[in-house]
Amino acid sequence: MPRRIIERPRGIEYLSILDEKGRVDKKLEPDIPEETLKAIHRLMVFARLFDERTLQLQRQGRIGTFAPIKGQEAAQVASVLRLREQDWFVPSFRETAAQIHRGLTPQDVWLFYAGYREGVRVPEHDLPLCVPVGSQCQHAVGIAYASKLKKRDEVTMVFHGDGATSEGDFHEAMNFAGVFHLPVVFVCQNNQWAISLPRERQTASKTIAQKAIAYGFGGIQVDGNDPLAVWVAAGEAVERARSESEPTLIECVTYRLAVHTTADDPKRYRSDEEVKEWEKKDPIPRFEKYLKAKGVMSDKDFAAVREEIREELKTAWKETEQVIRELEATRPDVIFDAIHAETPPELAEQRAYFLRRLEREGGRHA
Amino acid sequence: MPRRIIERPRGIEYLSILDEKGRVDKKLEPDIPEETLKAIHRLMVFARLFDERTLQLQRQGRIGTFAPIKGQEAAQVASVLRLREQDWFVPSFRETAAQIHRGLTPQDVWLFYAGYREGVRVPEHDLPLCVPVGSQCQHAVGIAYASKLKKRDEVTMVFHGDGATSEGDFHEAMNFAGVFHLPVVFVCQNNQWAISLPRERQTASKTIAQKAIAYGFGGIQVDGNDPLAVWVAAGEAVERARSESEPTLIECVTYRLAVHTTADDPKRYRSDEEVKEWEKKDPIPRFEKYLKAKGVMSDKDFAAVREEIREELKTAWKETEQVIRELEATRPDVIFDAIHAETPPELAEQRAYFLRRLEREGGRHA
Amino acid sequence: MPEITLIEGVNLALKEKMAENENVVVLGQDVGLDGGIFRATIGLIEEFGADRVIDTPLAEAGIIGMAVGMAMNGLIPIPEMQFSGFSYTAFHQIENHVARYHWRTRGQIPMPMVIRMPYGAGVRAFELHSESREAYWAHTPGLKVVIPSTPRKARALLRAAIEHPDPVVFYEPKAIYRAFRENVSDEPETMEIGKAEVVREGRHITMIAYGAMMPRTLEAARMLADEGIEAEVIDLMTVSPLDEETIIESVRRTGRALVVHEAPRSFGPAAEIIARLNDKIFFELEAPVARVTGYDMPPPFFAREQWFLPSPTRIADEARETLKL
Amino acid sequence: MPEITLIEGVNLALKEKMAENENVVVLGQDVGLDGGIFRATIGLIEEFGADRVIDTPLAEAGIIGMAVGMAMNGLIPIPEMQFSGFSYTAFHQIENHVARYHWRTRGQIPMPMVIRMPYGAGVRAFELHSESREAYWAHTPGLKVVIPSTPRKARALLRAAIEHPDPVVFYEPKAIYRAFRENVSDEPETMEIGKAEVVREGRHITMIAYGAMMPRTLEAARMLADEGIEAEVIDLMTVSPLDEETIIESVRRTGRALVVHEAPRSFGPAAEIIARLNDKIFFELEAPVARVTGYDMPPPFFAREQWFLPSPTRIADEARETLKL
Ligand SMILES: Cc1ncc(C[n+]2csc(CCOP(=O)(O)OP(=O)(O)O)c2C)c(N)n1
Ligand SMILES: Cc1ncc(C[n+]2csc(CCOP(=O)(O)OP(=O)(O)O)c2C)c(N)n1
Ligand SMILES: [Mg+2]
Ligand SMILES: [Mg+2]
Repeated sequence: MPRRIIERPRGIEYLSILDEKGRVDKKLEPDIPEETLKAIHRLMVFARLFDERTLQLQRQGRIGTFAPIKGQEAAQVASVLRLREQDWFVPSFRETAAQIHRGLTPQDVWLFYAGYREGVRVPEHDLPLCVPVGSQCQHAVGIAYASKLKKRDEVTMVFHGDGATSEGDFHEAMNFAGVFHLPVVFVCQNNQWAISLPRERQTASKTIAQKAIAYGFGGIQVDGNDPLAVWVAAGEAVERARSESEPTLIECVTYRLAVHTTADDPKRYRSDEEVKEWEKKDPIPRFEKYLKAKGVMSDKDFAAVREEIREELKTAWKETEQVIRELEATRPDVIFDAIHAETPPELAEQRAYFLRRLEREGGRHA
Repeated sequence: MPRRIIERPRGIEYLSILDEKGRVDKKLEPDIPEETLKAIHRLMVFARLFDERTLQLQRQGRIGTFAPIKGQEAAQVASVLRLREQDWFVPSFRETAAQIHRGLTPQDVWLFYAGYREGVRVPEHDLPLCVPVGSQCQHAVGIAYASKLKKRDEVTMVFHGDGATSEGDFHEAMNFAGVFHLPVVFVCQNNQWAISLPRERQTASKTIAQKAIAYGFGGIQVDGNDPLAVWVAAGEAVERARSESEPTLIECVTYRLAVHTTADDPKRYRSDEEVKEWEKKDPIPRFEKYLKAKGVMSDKDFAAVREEIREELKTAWKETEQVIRELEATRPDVIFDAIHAETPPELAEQRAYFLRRLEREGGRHA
Repeated sequence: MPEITLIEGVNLALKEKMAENENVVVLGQDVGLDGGIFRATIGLIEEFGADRVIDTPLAEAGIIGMAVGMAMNGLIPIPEMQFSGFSYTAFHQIENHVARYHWRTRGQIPMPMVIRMPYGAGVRAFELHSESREAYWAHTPGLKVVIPSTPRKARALLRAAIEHPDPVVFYEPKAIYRAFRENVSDEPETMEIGKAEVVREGRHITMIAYGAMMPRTLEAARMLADEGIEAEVIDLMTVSPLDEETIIESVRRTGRALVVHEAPRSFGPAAEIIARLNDKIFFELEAPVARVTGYDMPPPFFAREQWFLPSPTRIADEARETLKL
Repeated sequence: MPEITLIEGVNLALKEKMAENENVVVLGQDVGLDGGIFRATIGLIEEFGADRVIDTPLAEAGIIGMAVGMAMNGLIPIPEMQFSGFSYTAFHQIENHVARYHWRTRGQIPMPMVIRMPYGAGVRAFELHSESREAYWAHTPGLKVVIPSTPRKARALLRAAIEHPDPVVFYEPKAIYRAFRENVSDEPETMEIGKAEVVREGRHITMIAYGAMMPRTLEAARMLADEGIEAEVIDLMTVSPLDEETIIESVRRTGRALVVHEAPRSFGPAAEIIARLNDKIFFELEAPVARVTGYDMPPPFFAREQWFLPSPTRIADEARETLKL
């Protein structure tokens, strides 16, 4: 009857396999096929170069506000690669690398950031990026519910930031996932910052992973800059979702090395030293050390990959410029397209009005 | 570097002192002054009789839909009694007993349930009951923030149900309380049901108390039908808030013995056996056994208390009927009163229109 | 088919569509075993199982957000908000996602969904159980707003809403859930979304209403008829998009109009109807369009709620005033 | 005082009021060290400390709910919603509590609070960063809605809003945050909530606008002036409650009116202004009131957002059309 412990939550595990210096814990090292190792590497490097190129384009005024992912490549690449095609991918707004893996092209992304709705192309079983922080988590839950109801072998992986965990939406989604035993994996990109708010002031819990305890399922914290640890944790979670229909929360401890978006000035709220410290933990050099040590790739290979990606991006931008010219030449009443499946009469009327004005103004105004 | 436990959340404690049979754990028994024991008893009995009387009134059509508290007396009485006058009390909608302790009269409550805004009387440092489930939790956080900012010695105690823990509002409030280290006590009245949804399907976590782990502060589960356990846990939590400005979540395990509201038919979703099982755990007979064994009160005293309360309620209803007659005689444009502090001109115009019509219709319509 | 109540019309449509299409699912608080607190979903869980008639935890945004994901993955979800006054907790999911997914993805991800919620005053309920804020949804691009006023229409419009490719907010007039019965056809009946109906013909004034205000407006029309005033009465049925054609055709004939709703007056639905008449047939109006609405306040606590709701007398009086001009 | 921008006007009012009244606190995402993502709160944390300039976790309902509690316990909170498009997450706290506490408690618990949020399109931002849904708040009884259009007004109206005893939604036109500068007085200036201003006199038509649409409307007036059309221009400043007096006085003189807003057209603010004119001076109107508004869609992705926003040319054209009738 008296004072006693009735529930001992499992301890929160931390997983790290490949450390900052490129040293690997042999006991934990996963057996990843060479081709996959190369795929992880290429996607991470692609993301980094794409980020750089996109920042340039933004600075040149070719595209609008952009959210770089620099530093978070491992956390999103090694996790999303664990999905099969039929699985569902639900991004937040900072998973460009994962989106590209799932089928977006640089052109799609650039068109989006250049302010065209045409940039929202949706590969099957993917969602487009989600602007309202955290609100995508519930969509993942609904998707997973439908998969389970229809007895389809589909896992849903949803990404969100550390900041997102403060939103009610995150909580409600986690709770639903637990209650309905859904095959969903929550991947938290804990990049230490939500714009100017540091992780410690986002929540008083020591880890984000332990939040899973509130919902009756498992959570794990991993070194998010270690592709091997992310790979292992995501693999386990996807497998648990697939075979036991149980959710998992994975906290990837990583860092946003760049600005929040190009509209942000991080100097206002964080120190250069902190950034420098985290640059040492950059996932790409670390992984390249590993690949070299393992004899999977050489410096020459790395250079070749970079060269190839640069070329690809060059061509892609040229093509994108062409598409943008075409879009700019499109009659602007496309803004009226596809708002509904069945267009309400007043909207049809508004479009007709728009077109009348457009004609009268010789296409310059409406 | 490898797989290791980085965080071992404290185990979730369960506290029970006075069991169903009225046996007390002497090691844990708190030293409560006799007067306070009597006060706890009187308030619990008052609540029970008030509940019964109010149900009658509802059945007779004198008042509208009403939410009884039967079975939950200990959980709210022994907790709210831990507050001092300057502390803040934030109820959900099923804390009539606590509200009465804080200064509401039966008349206030009846007027409220009879559909009069005049029934919302607000004792200082109290909030009125809150209809949208869970949304009051954030108000408690804001109140506590102000207390702390102004360095006032005030603790805020907020009540909510098991169902409320699923709302985003609960989560955001808990998180803010943790981040800002606020002197607030969350008292969950886990009465096993949220209308027709049982506790196990509200959330997959084994306890509600463990949800506190997600926010970096302490949670405890108590036998909510044991006034001694509630008293002790609430006392510790209030003290922690007061002296360390740290929040606590207390889960009171109790049971809603009656209907959700008078509009509800629990036969649709729960068994009579379950209710019978819980009737055995009724806090009032249990506490009376304790008081008798302790020599604090006798059967005669119990009967006298009941008689006194019945008289009080009889008088109170007579007075309330009189007030209702007066309210019914009030000019009905009182509905326009106090919507804003500064009445917008259109509303003043609407009131004038209303009065014109009222006059024309001889007060029968508007 | 026996005569049924409005709430039974809702229940019937749900049963029919769930039987017809296995992708239709119902979700919300207490919609399963309890059959919904108004019994709108009664009998569904027995017939279609707990996997398709889903009792959810207490979280409106969770319910709507989950429905969004379901719609993305092939289902046609029918989430219930227990009272319209509690739907605001899910406002962001509705505005940011339900209303926008078709638009955002240029139709790649459609959002078929019917969000059901009881609305309106007159049932002697607590605070926040009596709201009428259809204007919020009507002002939100991407949504359609449907409000039935009779048992037959409830059944036929809900069927149509479930078949409709766009998200529909289905606002149910709880004050008349059980107010009267109506015969419905044995065959499934569907009514077109976006169409209003002239439910009573007249030539002196057009009275426009919907939902729980319909019986009151019809009563006013009868009162006026006794005096020889022939009021035409339109039941909007769909509040957004408005059926301008039907409204304009009628007001063109009568030259006068009056709009009734229980929603607060300012920035309410009547304003839009007045604006449309102003846009389209200003010069054909013989008098200002009258509005008979709720006042600019939350519905009063229930002892006085009837003072707030437009009464037949008030509606008739305003019609008379308009006719004097 | 040097010439300042609109956002500096906001900042100035916050600084002044925080200095004048130690109960005023500012809270929201990034309002502290970062100074707000638009720099509206820059310098505040240095001057008033992190306890009164509060960086909160990322949770809009949490921010507004906390502000409700603060207001109950003697503070005057000024919560910021980072963009109006994200305020819906807090909709229930605003509708259910901020707007209703005074009413619910018959004034026993007043709710002094200013909810600041940038609104509107034209800054080449992502989706959901360009919304204009003042009608939601204007239709919500219990709230006041204030929208400044110049630096001086931003400062004077925000001061007034903070001093106002009722909750105010302070909608900031981010498209003109830095569009131009204006001289403001050294002395604290306050403008009355609920008052509109005739900012340009004219006798042919009354053009009514507010916020970011003011410069465009004034530009249209100048275009019309070149043709000899004298447009009177009213800056609403307060959208709810409407200053009927000023509007009606003007339209009575001109006989014609036009309303401009970027919010979606249907069920939007212009409809209410038309309804008021219909209610009050129908027989004095010489032509239907024109509305020049955003279309019934979310603001388009930014490459095409200018096609959505009412342009000076379009405003002027609609004025000309109205004058032809
Ligand atoms: C509901 C909502 N509130 C505010 C914003 C503005 N905003 C965009 S990103 C961001 C911070 C997100 O932090 P986090 O979740 O940690 O993701 P990160 O940016 O670090 O990837 C904020 C506040 C938003 N997009 N949605
Ligand atoms: C936001 C909101 N959603 C729905 C409701 C309707 N409702 C009233 S009480 C209740 C159940 C509450 O359950 P719980 O929190 O466990 O409290 P209890 O009724 O058991 O005291 C529901 C769904 C409401 N009042 N507010
Ligand atoms: Mg982050
Ligand atoms: Mg409960």
